[in-house]
Amino acid sequence: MENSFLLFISTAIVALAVENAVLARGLGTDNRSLFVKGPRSGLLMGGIFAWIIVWSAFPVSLTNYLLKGSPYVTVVRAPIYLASILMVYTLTSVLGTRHLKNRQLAEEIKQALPVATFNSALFSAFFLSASQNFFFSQTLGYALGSAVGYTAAIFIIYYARKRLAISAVPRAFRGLPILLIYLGLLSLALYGLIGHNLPT
Amino acid sequence: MELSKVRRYRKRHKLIAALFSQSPVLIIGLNLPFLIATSVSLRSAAALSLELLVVHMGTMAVALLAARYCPRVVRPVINVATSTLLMMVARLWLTVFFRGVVDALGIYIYLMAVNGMTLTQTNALTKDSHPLPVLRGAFLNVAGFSVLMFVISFFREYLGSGTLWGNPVAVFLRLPGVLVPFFGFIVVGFLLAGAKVLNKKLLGLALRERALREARFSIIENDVVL
Amino acid sequence: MQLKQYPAPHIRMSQTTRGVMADAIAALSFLYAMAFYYHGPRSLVLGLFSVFVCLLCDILCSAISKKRYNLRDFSAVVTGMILPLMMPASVEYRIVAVAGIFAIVVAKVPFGGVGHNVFNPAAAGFSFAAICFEDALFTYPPADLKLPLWQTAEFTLATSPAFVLQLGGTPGYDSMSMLLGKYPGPMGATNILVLIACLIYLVSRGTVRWSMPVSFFATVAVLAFAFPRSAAGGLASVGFELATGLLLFGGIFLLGDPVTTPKREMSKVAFGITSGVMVMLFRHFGNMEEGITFALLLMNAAVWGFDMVGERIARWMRRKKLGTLEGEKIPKKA
Amino acid sequence: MPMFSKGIVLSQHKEPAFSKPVVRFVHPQTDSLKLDLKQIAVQTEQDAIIELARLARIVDERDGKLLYRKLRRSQGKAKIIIADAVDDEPYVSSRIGPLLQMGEEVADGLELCCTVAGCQEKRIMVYKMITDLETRISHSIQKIKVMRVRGGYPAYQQKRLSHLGDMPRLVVGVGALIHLARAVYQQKQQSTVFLTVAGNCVACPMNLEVSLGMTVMQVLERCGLTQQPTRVVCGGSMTGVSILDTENTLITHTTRAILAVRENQRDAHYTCIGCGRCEQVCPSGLNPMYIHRLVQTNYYAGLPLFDPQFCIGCGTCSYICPSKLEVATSVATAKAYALGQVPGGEEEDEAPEAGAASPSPAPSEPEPNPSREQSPDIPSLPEEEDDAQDDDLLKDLPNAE
Repeated sequence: MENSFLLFISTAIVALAVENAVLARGLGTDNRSLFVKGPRSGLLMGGIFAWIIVWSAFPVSLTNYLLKGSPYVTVVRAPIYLASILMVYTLTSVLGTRHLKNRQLAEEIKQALPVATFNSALFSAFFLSASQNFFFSQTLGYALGSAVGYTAAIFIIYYARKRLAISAVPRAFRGLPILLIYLGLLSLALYGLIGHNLPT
Repeated sequence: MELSKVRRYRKRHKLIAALFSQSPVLIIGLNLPFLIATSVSLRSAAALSLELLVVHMGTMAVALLAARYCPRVVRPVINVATSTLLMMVARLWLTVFFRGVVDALGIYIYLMAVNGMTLTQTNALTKDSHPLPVLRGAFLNVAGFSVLMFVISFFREYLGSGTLWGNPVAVFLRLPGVLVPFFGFIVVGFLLAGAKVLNKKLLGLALRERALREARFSIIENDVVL
Repeated sequence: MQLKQYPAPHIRMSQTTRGVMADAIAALSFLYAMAFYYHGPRSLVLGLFSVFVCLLCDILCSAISKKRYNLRDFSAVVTGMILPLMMPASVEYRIVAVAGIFAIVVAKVPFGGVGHNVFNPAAAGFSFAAICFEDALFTYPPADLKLPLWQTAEFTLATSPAFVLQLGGTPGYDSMSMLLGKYPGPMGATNILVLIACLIYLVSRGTVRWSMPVSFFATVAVLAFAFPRSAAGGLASVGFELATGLLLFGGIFLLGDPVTTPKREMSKVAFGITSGVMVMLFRHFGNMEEGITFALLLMNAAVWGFDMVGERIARWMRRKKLGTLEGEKIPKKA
Repeated sequence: MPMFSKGIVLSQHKEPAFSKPVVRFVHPQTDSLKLDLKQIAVQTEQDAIIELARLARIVDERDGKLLYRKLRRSQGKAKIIIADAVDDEPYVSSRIGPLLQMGEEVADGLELCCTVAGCQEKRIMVYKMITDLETRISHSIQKIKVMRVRGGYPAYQQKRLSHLGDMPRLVVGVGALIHLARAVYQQKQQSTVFLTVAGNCVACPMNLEVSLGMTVMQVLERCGLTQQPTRVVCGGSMTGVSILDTENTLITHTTRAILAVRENQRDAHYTCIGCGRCEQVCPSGLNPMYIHRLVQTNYYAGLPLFDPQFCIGCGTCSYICPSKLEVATSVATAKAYALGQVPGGEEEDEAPEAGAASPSPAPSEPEPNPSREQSPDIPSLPEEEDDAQDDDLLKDLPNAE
């Protein structure tokens, strides 16, 4: 039991810091998630991401368990993952937008839901956990860690924009280009910690 | 902003604008993950471009029908399901030609099912959007994406691994660090800056804003509050 | 008489930015003198070449962006002088050129040039070079070995004590040779006494505030005593961690860079402590032999946060002391 | 780590103007203006003194307020009278000079103020950190104890009078005290003001007693110019306003010095390297570097965090800046914006190097009025204000607790 818990924690930390989807792989670098309005919408985005990824981690790990050793795994894996994520997405959109008291929050969720769901960072978490033959606890930990890492990346970008707003960035580099260079230097610094071995 | 200049520009540089300086990949940064992480060899660039061609065109075709006949809630589901199926088909097809590349790309082949370009532009479709211009624009976007992929991949493969399309060539100094994703960030950042400079030089902001209107997006610049 | 309108004050301090940079250049030239004493003229040629590359890149970039380049600010010179000192004396010239180009073109100019760069250019350039040429940058010529100007292939290159520490061993050098820099290591980072003299000089000149290096080195020492990497035990581990690698050099010249460090005193102290922890984390878990530049790059991204937290604390203290003024309004977004 | 700095110790170039005698350079008509005592119909001696101060139009030069208002406010309230001779700005000795040479009149003025306030305690407050004086200041002038304000510039931020506690006190400038004594004992209207003329263009720097309403050019010609100055400063060297039209700028009550300086071209434009010196020397504990950045990048939304409204306009940040940037100007713009005086985002330049694009900081003295046709014998009084506002005595203190 505690063994699986330790696995959960270690995988979560790995997915959060070392293999951060945004910083180490450049996944999820979509301008919609790069430019959040403020801390609140950033938290909302990360929360929706975590909600979707954690709930869809259950059927995904079940699929991994059932498909172990099957020859068609590479063929049927992706559709099943996407189907499970789509299921969670539909349920969430129905629940979140219909049965929520706070209408403003519901509207915001309705806006941010597709952005946070159809996101390469979210999909890559499951493919990576499958390619590394994770167990259930590891898959869950990896999913949760990716969610926290994604939120952390969103906030890093938000504060980087604040910092760059008052420095004399040349006109050509304003906005997205300087942010990408900023992220590039950050992931260069992170690369010094993790080294060459990134699972694909 | 002299309109004559704009017109002359449109006559001459339409292709450049569509493929490089105005392609939404550079203007609003769609499909950045592929440009950043996977643009390390020309073969993978070719593979991903072909896959995006299949996925994007097919999904746009289906999304046009969906936008016409389906309620708004179920459209993302239909689009993503379509793109997934097309991605699987494209993957099976690519494994014939680019076997080693498909293995090397790993998850990115799957991730093409949720690439930002397809999601954004299928969301942007409405009930009364005409099929032909939409499909032409989609094809131009895919072409622009593949052009960028090839440019960056040429640069990185030549500098990083000293090969071109797998064949070793003489290079003055090999920089293995170029193959790491962080350099993809930096190269794409400089390319975006180059595209902005080109637009500014050629005719200022007019075409850029037009492209933004087409992509139904607005670049946010320095609008945060401390 | 023709008069011009000047804003107050009408008297200025005599020290200029050029003086601040010249202090750093003077301190670095001490290290070049030591490198010349140990490794011969090649070290000086490396330094000159790197300075030339950095200056050229800076001037070209400012020419491209149509800005008048101010030859008076020596920041590119300082960057160019720092870069080879972090590398072995046997490093190839083109590696130095790659590091310098990356430092200026990627880490400095896009962010707005001197004074606006978020990341330390020298740290970024060295990190890129370390990723590209790991084996070339972390194998060092034996100490007091005069190197020829051009090819250095036929010399047997040794590993540095930092590598031994990373493997968990104990470096076999006595303390005197460690102090005098008689062991294979980076060109400018081995002779500890000269580095300490440089730190004292810079602090006395006011170019570097004492608070950040002191807190940084203290944190590193405490962590090295608590979690020794070598079997030699706590105190020896403290000595080894402080003396080996780029730690002392980076703590003085990379952490002393005023642009990429916090401004307020308390923020400086907090920044020094945090970067000490980060450096030791990189040394324990990183896969590179020397992780201080990577740790410093990560910390540079956090400087803004440190400054803002310091500002909030300062505002709280100020409000508590002075109260709020009447007629004060919350400004709207401009 | 002290948040509020003790200021910076400037090298005070008070010699040779300080040790020379104070020269009278007065307008013959205005000098002979007498008060007619027939208007005065008061009972007590205190009201007589206040009435004389009102008739003589005496203005306190340290804050530009009418002296009789301060006397009326402090009537029977103040427990101690302080003669303010703190000249902490370099080149300026227009208070300490007259104090040493007209000590009797200063003592008489202090005595009169004590009579009004009904207290016995008297002090004279001078600046300690003046190192280059040839004549040293004794510990008691006319048997009045002299207090030294230590610490660097700006001296009014130092907390050196804490042994007085929050005893209600009246602080009057030396010039106002001298004029009060003259008004009471010689029935003379205030028609002159003490000021220092210095600078590397002035032939013989000295302290002058100049008639109000004279032009700056007259005063400069009185002292003689050795070369053509490039800037003429009306006021102190740290907070003064550099004027353009010396012919039409008149001497006002609060003009403390006139500096004529010639300097070679300003140093090349560096960019801010974020050394943080300005933050270390700011007496209000502000962070001028970030305020400068925000103003230069037109980013006024970030200002509330940095509290620019606490700026006292001392100019130490610009003085210390190694990049020679106009930091104080930016901070003054930010202060004016934070206090809602100017709409933000006036200047549109985005280059942080482009300095001095914003209005000059709020000067310590009122702007010199270029009205030539004003007859020279009527000194221009500060605008009328009602007694209700800022009538607590602790307001005009060196150390406002």
